Amino acid sequence: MAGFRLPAPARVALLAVLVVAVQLATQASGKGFYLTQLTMTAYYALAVLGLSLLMGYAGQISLGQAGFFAIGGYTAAFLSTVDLSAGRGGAGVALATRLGLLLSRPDLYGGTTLGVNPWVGLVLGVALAAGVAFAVGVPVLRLRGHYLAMATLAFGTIVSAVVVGTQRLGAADGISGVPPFPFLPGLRIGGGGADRVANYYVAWGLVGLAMLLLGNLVGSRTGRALRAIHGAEDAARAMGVDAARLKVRVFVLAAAMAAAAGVLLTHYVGGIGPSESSVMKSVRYVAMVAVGGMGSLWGALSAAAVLEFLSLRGVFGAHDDAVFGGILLLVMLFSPDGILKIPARGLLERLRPRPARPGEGS
Amino acid sequence: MTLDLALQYLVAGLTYGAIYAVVAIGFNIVYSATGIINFAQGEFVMLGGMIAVQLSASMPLPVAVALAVVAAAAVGALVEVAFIRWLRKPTVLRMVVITIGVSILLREGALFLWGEGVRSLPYFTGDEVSSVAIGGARVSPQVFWVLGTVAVIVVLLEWFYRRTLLGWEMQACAANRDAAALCGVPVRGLVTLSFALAAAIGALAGAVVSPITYTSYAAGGPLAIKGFTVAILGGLGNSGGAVAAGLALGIVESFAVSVLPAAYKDVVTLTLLLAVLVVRPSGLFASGEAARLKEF
Amino acid sequence: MLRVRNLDVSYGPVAALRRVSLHVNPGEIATLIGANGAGKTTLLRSIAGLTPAQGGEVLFRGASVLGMRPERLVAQGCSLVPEGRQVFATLPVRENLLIGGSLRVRRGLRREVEGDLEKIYRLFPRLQERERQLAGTLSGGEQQMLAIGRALMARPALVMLDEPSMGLAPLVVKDILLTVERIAAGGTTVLLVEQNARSALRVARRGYVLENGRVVLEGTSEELLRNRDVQRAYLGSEVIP
Amino acid sequence: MTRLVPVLALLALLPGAARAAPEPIKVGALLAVTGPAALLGAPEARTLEMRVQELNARGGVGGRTIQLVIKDTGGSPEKAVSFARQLIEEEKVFAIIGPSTSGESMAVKGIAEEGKTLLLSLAAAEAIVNPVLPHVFKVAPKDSLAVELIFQRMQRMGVTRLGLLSSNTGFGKGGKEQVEKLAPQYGLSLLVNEVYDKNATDLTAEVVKMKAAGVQALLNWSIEPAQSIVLKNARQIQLAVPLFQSHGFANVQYAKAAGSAAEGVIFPASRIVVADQLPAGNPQKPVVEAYRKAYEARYKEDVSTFGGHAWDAFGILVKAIEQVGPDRVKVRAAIEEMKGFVGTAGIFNFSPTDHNGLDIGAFELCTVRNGRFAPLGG
Repeated sequence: MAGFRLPAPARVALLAVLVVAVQLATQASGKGFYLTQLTMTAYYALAVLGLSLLMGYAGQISLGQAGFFAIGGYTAAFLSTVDLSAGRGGAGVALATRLGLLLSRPDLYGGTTLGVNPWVGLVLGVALAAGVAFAVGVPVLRLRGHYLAMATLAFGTIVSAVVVGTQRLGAADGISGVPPFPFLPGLRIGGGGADRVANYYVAWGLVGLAMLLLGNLVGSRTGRALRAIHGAEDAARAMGVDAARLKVRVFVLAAAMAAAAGVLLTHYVGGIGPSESSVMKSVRYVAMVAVGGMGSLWGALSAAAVLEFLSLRGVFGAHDDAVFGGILLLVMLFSPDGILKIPARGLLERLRPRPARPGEGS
Repeated sequence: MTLDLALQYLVAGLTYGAIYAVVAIGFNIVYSATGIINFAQGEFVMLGGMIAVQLSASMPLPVAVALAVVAAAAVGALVEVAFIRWLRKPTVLRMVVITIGVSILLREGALFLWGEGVRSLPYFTGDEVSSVAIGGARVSPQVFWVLGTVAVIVVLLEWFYRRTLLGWEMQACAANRDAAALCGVPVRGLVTLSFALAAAIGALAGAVVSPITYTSYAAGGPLAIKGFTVAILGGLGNSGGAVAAGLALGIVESFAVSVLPAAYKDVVTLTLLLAVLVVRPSGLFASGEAARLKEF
Repeated sequence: MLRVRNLDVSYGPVAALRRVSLHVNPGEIATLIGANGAGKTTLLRSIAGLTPAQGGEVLFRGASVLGMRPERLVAQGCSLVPEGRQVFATLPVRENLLIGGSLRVRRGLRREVEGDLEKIYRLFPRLQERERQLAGTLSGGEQQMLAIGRALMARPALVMLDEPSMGLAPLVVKDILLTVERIAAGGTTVLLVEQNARSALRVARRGYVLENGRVVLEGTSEELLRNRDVQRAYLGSEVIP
Repeated sequence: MTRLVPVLALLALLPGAARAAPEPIKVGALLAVTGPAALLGAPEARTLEMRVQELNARGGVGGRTIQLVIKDTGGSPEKAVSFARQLIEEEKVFAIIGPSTSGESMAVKGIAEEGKTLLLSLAAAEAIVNPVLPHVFKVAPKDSLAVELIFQRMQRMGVTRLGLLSSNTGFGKGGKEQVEKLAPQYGLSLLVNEVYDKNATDLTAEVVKMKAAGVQALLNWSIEPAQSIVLKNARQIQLAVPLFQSHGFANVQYAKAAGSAAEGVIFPASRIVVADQLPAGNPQKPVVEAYRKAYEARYKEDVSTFGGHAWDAFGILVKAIEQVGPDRVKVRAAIEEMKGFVGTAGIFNFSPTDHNGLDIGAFELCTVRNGRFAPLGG
């Protein structure tokens, strides 16, 4: 990674080529079904990218990323499965329908249901997650180290407990029967076989977009400020970086990305369950960031793409959690900068001048 | 609410509270010696229960419990030696992630060894239905075992940290490892010892509570979360605080059931944890003086 | 007592010490002066076993101790009072001191260690007054006394002091340096590392000047005090009448 | 699955099998082998592995062996969806057994229907087959049957004030919903209705609440160890009312765990758990005894109702294939018309409007006597 540093747009272009190549290859080999899991992978990758920004660049750990994913997903699932048919005659429902907030759709059994337009769910879900992230982030991000880890863990567990404890959210069963999302004219985000290729491109298109935006962000002044926070927060503060505000912003951005991913995946899969909010899910996101290398968006993307895809295909069987735990452990023990850094690491150490470490602080 | 009923809730709360407190104490020991929060502490509680159950099939109960404690201590020491010791100046983030990884592996290992089934030790005295009257309330004799174990652990630890050189050295290690080494403190040995000790206490707790709570490969995680909460509420590193916070939380949870839907019990607890973390990270019971000397 | 030969230390690609050599004779006070960042702390940490060296040799009482773990070196009789004092903030003063003697307690000399405690209290009566107070609540000067006292509890043959005057008021500094002389008078060899060159050279018999990781000058204190370069670089305005 | 590989390899070596070796019939299974619902999924997976091995050792069905593809969903719907698509489109399985939980079943039933692949769910929720989807069946008895059987008993005992506890799992939720719905019909008022965490370690406070409310009977609905804990806690505080459990209790390990506290508890169970005590004439007796013996010999653990569901699903599928051959359309129709299939959970009588096929006779009210399950009788 050190030697050939492509500019961000070129890398995104490369990603685009890869995405198209994979699609053509699956088509040519008659293995179009891979695209289902690849599409799901893309959405999880969005959540991982947000976390990568937070952990890798701002240096703040979060064990609650799945909580934000679930906030998005559950908002979408709840709103789009509420059946308002009974209120069809009412003035409120009529007005909302005219404004395009509600949508009529056929259900599995041949009837029709009147539900909230998924766009409303997307906007509300992301806004809710961002709002919660802001409210939680402002006080919590003042904490460091273990305390921050515990606080985010507590947050994630709260979301999980609320989801499981609330009948309206389906409690342990979750919400199923979430309709496809009419995303663009003629293009629905949903699991139907006919829309599979289109969905694949939408999902990876969003990933590409996120990479462009995040790439710009990382390269900008904000990005440098973030890295300064990661290095030494006090020093960054002394340099005039408003560390607190910046951290909260990144936290909110990461949450919003996870929530958007949650909304879209929920429509794609057709439902959501409490497993999406579990602490183990958050730990998996952390694992993928760690494997890709803290502070490497492309690393995080690659790790998420590979690991999540294999997991969704059931390659790890009953050892899914064990695999993630083991990977997490190995990477953190032997190569905390991510596995992409292993070969280059020793070399880098010698080439890159590093300031002498100050003695142990008291 | 009648007095008898209130007493009954109180006793129930003490039982939960004592269990939480023991888990929290395990966190505190490792934290006190190393400044690390060992996210795998809950798994030691699980291991203690599982190993004791396994052994009790072929030997008397006290021996099985004792051996389980020793075995868990060995696992604890092994974890430290294999995953912690040789890292040079690891960041907190790295430590958090490593201990989480260890916890997942221990859990999956237990699943592999013992399957998903649920196990427990027999009641130490009496059986499943026996109970002792306290006023108008009825209490299982095992509750006394739990409370007694907690009390003994707390007293011994307090003595250890306050009165013994080894205890001071362990605290010195936590405060500043290099400075401790410069005083001739055998830092590495102490860190390993702290992991072993924490694991041993967790395992003892796991064995003693197992007749009440049962145990399975997945029992560690939920206990760990309660344990964290209590450790933070009581002030990290403060075992007396952990007991106070544990009992308080247990009693609150128990009485909360009489008024609140039980489904949201954990939401209330965790929100409290979050609030305390934000407002008073030194915990509810930490002495102000000691708290100011720490960093959060 | 202590002999360092051609010591090389680097942090990653950056060399912090280059072929540093020095020695300390038994019973004397030697000093190492140099500007901030010259490598003084690195040298002491490296001797003490806290920072690994890439090359060279460290002999303590004739035996090679390079690469030895810090606690073992303490057992051999060489103690370092680290920069910035680094007392155990959350423990009381008395416990801090006893930890300093823990090695000997482990050898079964508990009674002797408790006797030493009295000696330290005679050296620093202030510490006795504050025996039960948490170390973190002491003033800077008191913490420095505690750090020195703690090191002495191990009954070292050589004690290395890293910038004991740092951040202290001039009066307190004077106090501390007086104590250093008393320690040496009691038969303990001292290696004093200071930025405050004038005071250091006043108490020491011999001195070394460290610049950018190299020893650039060595000599008796008088020689160094008279040296023009030293005057210009380290004694600064003090020398101008 | 991996354990099957050597067996299949052995089979291939047998001269007879090798000559006949037509392509095996692929059967997919979506089971929560690990994760929070492992108490359901793990025995289900073991049962399927055992049955497939037995069947293949006997030469398979209609001359073709069965190849089992188990996917561990960990109890999460998103994985169930991913795997369901994989099994249907990629593995092109003949049928899918599972998922283990209601939430997952609801998430994948549309996919099975769209892929015209038979789905034999092992979960309890009524909504899985009501309304009916042509390709979706379920073999676990409906929660409402268990609830009604319990309520009938309560009515005879003169109970009017009921306390309900349930765990925050899909199983607990399903029971709770049916209890809430059916209680008024049986003149029962729900004085206490609490949901506790599936990892609950002590439920004293909850049972104290029952005592305070003056309930005449306590009903607990869960599959976790909590159902043993609740019994102990109730006895310890001397809550002197009849204790009822759901069919989730029908696993001897829970009765053992509760020890003497389990004595006299009343719960509905499929006959599998009292196989040895059934009268000789009972049509289910040979079936459940055979399963029980085989399973316990092989895995050294007690059978549970849930493993039985997998036994039933597999049996129904195999029987249909035997009847009409390995043709998806015909097999689906055959199952829809299947009558009198004797399974572990009861005698199945399917119809185009009933894709569950079990009636209230599926359950037998049981109790614990001297540490063993026994039909309650009377």
